[in-house]
Amino acid sequence: MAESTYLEAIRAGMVDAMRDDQRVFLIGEDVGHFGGPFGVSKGLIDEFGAERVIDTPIAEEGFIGAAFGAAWVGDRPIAELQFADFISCAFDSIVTIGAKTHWRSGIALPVVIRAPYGGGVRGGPFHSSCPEGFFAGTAGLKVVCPGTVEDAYGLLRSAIEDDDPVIYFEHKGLYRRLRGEQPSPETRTPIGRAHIARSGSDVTLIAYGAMVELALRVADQSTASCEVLDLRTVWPLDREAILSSLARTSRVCVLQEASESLGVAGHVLSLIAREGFELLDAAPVLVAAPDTPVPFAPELEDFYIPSVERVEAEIAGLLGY
Amino acid sequence: MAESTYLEAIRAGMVDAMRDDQRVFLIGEDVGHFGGPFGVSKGLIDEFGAERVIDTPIAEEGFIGAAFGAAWVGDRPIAELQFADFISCAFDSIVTIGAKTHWRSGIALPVVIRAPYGGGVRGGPFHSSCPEGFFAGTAGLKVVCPGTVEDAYGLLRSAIEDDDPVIYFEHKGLYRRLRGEQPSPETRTPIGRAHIARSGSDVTLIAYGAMVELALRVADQSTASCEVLDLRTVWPLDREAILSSLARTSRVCVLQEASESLGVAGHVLSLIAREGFELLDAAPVLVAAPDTPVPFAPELEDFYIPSVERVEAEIAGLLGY
Amino acid sequence: MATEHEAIPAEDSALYGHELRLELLRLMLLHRLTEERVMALYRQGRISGSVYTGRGQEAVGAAAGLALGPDDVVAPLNRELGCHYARGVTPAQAFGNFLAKANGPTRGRDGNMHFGVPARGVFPLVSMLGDLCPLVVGAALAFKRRREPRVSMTFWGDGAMSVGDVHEGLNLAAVLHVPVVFVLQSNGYAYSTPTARQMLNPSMAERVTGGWGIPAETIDGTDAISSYTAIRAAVERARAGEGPQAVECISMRIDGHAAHDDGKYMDQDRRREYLERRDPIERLLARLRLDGADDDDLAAAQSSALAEVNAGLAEAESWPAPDPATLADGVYASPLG
Amino acid sequence: MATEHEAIPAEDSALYGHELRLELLRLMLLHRLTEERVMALYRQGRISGSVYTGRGQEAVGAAAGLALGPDDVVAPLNRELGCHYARGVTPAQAFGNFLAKANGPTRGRDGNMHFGVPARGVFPLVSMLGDLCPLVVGAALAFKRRREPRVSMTFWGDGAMSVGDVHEGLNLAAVLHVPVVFVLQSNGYAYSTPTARQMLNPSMAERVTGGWGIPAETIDGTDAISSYTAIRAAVERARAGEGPQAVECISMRIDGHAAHDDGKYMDQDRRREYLERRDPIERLLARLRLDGADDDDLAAAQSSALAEVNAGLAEAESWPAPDPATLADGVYASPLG
Ligand SMILES: Cc1ncc(C[n+]2csc(CCOP(=O)(O)OP(=O)(O)O)c2C)c(N)n1
Ligand SMILES: Cc1ncc(C[n+]2csc(CCOP(=O)(O)OP(=O)(O)O)c2C)c(N)n1
Ligand SMILES: [Mg+2]
Ligand SMILES: [Mg+2]
Repeated sequence: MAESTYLEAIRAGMVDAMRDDQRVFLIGEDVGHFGGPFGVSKGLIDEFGAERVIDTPIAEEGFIGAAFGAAWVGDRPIAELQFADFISCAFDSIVTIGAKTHWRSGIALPVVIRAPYGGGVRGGPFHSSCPEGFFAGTAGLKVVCPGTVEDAYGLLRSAIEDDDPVIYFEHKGLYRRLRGEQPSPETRTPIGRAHIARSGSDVTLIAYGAMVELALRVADQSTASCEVLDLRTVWPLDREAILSSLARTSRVCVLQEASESLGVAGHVLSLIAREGFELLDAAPVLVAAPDTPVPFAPELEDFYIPSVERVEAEIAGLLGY
Repeated sequence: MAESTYLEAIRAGMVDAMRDDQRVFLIGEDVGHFGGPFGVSKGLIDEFGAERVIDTPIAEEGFIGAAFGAAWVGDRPIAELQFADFISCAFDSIVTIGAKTHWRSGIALPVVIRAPYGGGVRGGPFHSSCPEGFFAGTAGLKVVCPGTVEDAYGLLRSAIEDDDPVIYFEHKGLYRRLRGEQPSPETRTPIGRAHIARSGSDVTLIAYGAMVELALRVADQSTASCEVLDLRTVWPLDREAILSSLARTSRVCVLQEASESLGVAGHVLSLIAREGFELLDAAPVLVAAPDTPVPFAPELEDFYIPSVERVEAEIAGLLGY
Repeated sequence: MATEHEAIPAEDSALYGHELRLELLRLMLLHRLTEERVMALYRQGRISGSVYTGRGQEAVGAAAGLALGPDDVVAPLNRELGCHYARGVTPAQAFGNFLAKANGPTRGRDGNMHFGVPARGVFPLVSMLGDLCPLVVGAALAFKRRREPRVSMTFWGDGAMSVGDVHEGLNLAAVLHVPVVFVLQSNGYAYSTPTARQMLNPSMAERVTGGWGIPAETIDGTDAISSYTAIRAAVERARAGEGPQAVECISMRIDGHAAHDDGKYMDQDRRREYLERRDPIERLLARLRLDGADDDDLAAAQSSALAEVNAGLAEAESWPAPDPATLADGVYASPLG
Repeated sequence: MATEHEAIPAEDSALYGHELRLELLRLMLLHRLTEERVMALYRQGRISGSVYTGRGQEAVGAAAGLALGPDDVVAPLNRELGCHYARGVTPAQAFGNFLAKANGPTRGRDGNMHFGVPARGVFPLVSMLGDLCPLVVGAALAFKRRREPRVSMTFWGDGAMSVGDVHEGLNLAAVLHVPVVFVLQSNGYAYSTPTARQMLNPSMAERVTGGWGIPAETIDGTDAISSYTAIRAAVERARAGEGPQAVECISMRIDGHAAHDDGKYMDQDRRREYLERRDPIERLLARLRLDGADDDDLAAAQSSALAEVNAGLAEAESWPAPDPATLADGVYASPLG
């Protein structure tokens, strides 16, 4: 069976969706012949032409607003940001029009916003951040963070078929590092459902995005039996999956690449505090980046991003309980 | 001793700061002769002139970016939004320039962003929201939500004297409803410090903004001994104050006007889960608005905003534990 | 008093048959009479929040709405109730929104002019000024790439012109060459700020052409017929593939910014001039009279508009208030399992 | 080869003494030589992230930096290293940022051209294009209201011109009439997007004047001397109270967008023309030679620039890497409790 990188799975997801549905098109900066800063859309313009692979001027609020407008009249656009960091420039359109329109008036706005995010690429404060936390918590939006090749494809296909605005955070560090079996065109990852990537009985590691890889590495090495819960959709959260894993393990460590007070760990821990309290034998712990912007220097960034060692130390603490 | 409304205290805070410090000026839309949509800056232009009470075109990202620029060269601007809801339009400048500049380069940006927020005024989805949660969690920013007349003055003076960007959320519903002793010009409310508005031993009610009033009303009526902790600064959180109150009561109810998954309750509950777990005899509870935009219809909004009854029911649950 | 109003120029009027002129009159009357009712209800405390009127600007919304074809789409702002009516939105729907009724277009979730009627191709206003500009550009982009002969339209004022989204939308429209029409409402004020304090060159038409390369015409926004002529022509140029078009309509906001604002900061001479000599409804009536329209017909037009408004209000008042139990319905179009 | 380059016109050059011309040369050489070093280090894997060069545009940053007075402030972008140098930023500081050293201007927290030196009135670039426009307008507003004879400046390209913040900043500057100078770098491309796909009318000067009413001149951005003349005049007009000014500098981005981009999508004929006949350094050298400059002097200028760059690199290399223990220092200027 053929192999695929995470990046190739995203491209295949776009290509297959565009073949299956004329309403799907890609819009963004340099997405055409250049194929985007990471080459994710390379070749699409040759197959689909400039009317379905649309280069725009530099205007994130503008082209994302335009994507909502196209969705209003029946299209299903994919809007690509060059870096997720620039989603701050389109924040208003996303939370104002994207999040509230269906609730106010019943107009569905099926737009997928693809946002290349995450650190470890020496991008510094403006090309490495994890902005998912700015949107997790906003009613009307859906936020997904694939952590596997299969979900890179499956969540993208599901997001494109979903009738709500979905922010799809694709991790730059996984683009070429992550390889797996090439997903079949039928592959869909249900939105709103977490996945047990590894089952275990001693402790639950809750992770998403690039932290899934880290959690699995920890699980492999650990003497403890670690259950790895891959959130996949970080907003809205899969309440049942989180609580039932806690019921099994009664110990939990939440992993997050984003800095401690951003990301979605706060939502997960808030849920656990309110609804998982009696399930726990120990206080839940969090492994996340510190509350600073993402630093550029390798010495700083390597310290900044959660490591296997830090997770192992927290697990030891949890079990020594 | 003279009386003052919450609104008058905010105006007095601006006037006194502008008298004390030539570097302080006000910038925003219709803040001059019109005095802003709520009349908060009424009369300021007569005393300070058009060079210190500056009307701008409609450009939130623009005039807040300009406020950062003036701060860069030594001024201490106050930027007024007409409604906090429109802070979404200035999101990029706040999180990109406001939050990261001092950490990156040592340039301090002492800007106060005044944001009239909150519901109960029949403003509907775009004139009632509580956007503090979009900024709570972002390193480099400070977020305050005065819930009393004294803090309306004291937090504003402290925010203006602070060297960091401070987002000052003033509650529209409290403007004229809340009355108290006129704060003296020396009044300062320390940023980053919560305040025990009422001490008690059975349960801690953690609140901020308009929910402080609600919490105190509940405390008055309740048969239980309620401690009311007014966060005042919602980011960064006053960890010690929260945990030491929990140590006293071992039961906690977090109140928030914002919808359940926005606001700062997630941060508070995440902290409690990780560091207050052993202090608690019962799972912490949350009283907040549901996860929808703020509805316009009185029948819907009255249901939407947390009520005394809902808090009392949660307290009963906590104590029946 | 009515006679003092400057009649619309004869030659413009002569371009059209009686029906069109009566339809413009009907839409303007519906707009004016609805808002008069709404203001009365507001003063009685029966409408919450705030109320924004289009008094003095009724010609623009009516003309723009009529200039659109049945399959076109539009995102009106809050001075353009006549545009909603031209699209087939009913007075009951408008009152239903102001009164926050369960059967209203937003089911009581939003208020005043913040509503749209999807079936009529009308997008609901969002308060954040500027947001609707890129939105309609995107709708036009969809029409163009699907080769559908459809046009999208939105409006903004001299104040919203300053918002960054307007720049991004205008530039996208120009570069992507899409069939969109921008109707610019130059009504003298943005809240309390006069146009001259909002922009250096108060001609939005010159700015749109000079800054973004989009053809723009300036017309008298109190003249329903020349407004219709210009906007209709812009719509057809856009439909014919000539790219984005703009029409700047000069008028004056007669009322304050909203019900709470007496507008005492306004230029009262100019305000009186528009109130007493340039009322768009009176100007059209004056023209119709000069063209020999029968006074009874005109009276009939007014009384039937009034009857339609009253019937709409009565219907909306009969609707129930929204049920809090339904508050969370529709947060998502595809609910999660 | 050098001789093929079109010399800068004699009359422009004649306006200034030898010192100014040599200073422009020195700044451009420092810019060029620093970036050549940086590219080499990047290829050796000793610089992380990415590298953006100003090759072919060195004249603009140097001229703009020299046109400012000692108390003026500036927010350069990433094609204007010469502007930093004109302000007194040192090669060691530049290398210190590229190499992410603890003693560098951002202490290793940010990289490449993302740095500023507060003591030199230089604000650190933020990536979000457009953000710096309102920022410098605010600095100019402060200068105006404090009646200080100071000017602020920033730069942006043909791509950033499309960002909403630029519109808001330009309009604020025009309406508030503040002493700010906008230097517009029209270098043919925004990443892979040619200027013609970024805006309908590729003349940013015409757009800025027509859209916002701000006076704007277009000049040859490969001519250091006419760039200096125009930008200096704009700075002095702004300082004299004539309000915001813009200067559009036409040049070409010779390299790809960044180190990873070979720019094969570019117009190679035009690229060759600029590379072989319009190199700003060669054009100034050609003029100096025609004006009778001594070859030894020119050679000396080049070797001393090279020596300065090498010394800066050596110093920066001697600096330590940042200590992770200090990562959270300075998140707040007023730390809590
Ligand atoms: C982004 C944003 N900022 C501020 C406001 C508050 N506001 C509502 S209407 C208005 C004035 C608009 O003026 P203009 O565009 O001329 O429209 P007009 O009211 O004259 O019809 C303002 C400032 C808003 N709705 N959105
Ligand atoms: C808001 C925003 N969107 C996208 C980018 C990614 N980006 C960085 S530079 C660039 C091209 C800029 O072109 P131009 O303004 O002409 O400057 P030049 O690179 O030609 O100097 C883009 C798209 C960004 N930095 N900021
Ligand atoms: Mg107006
Ligand atoms: Mg360029």
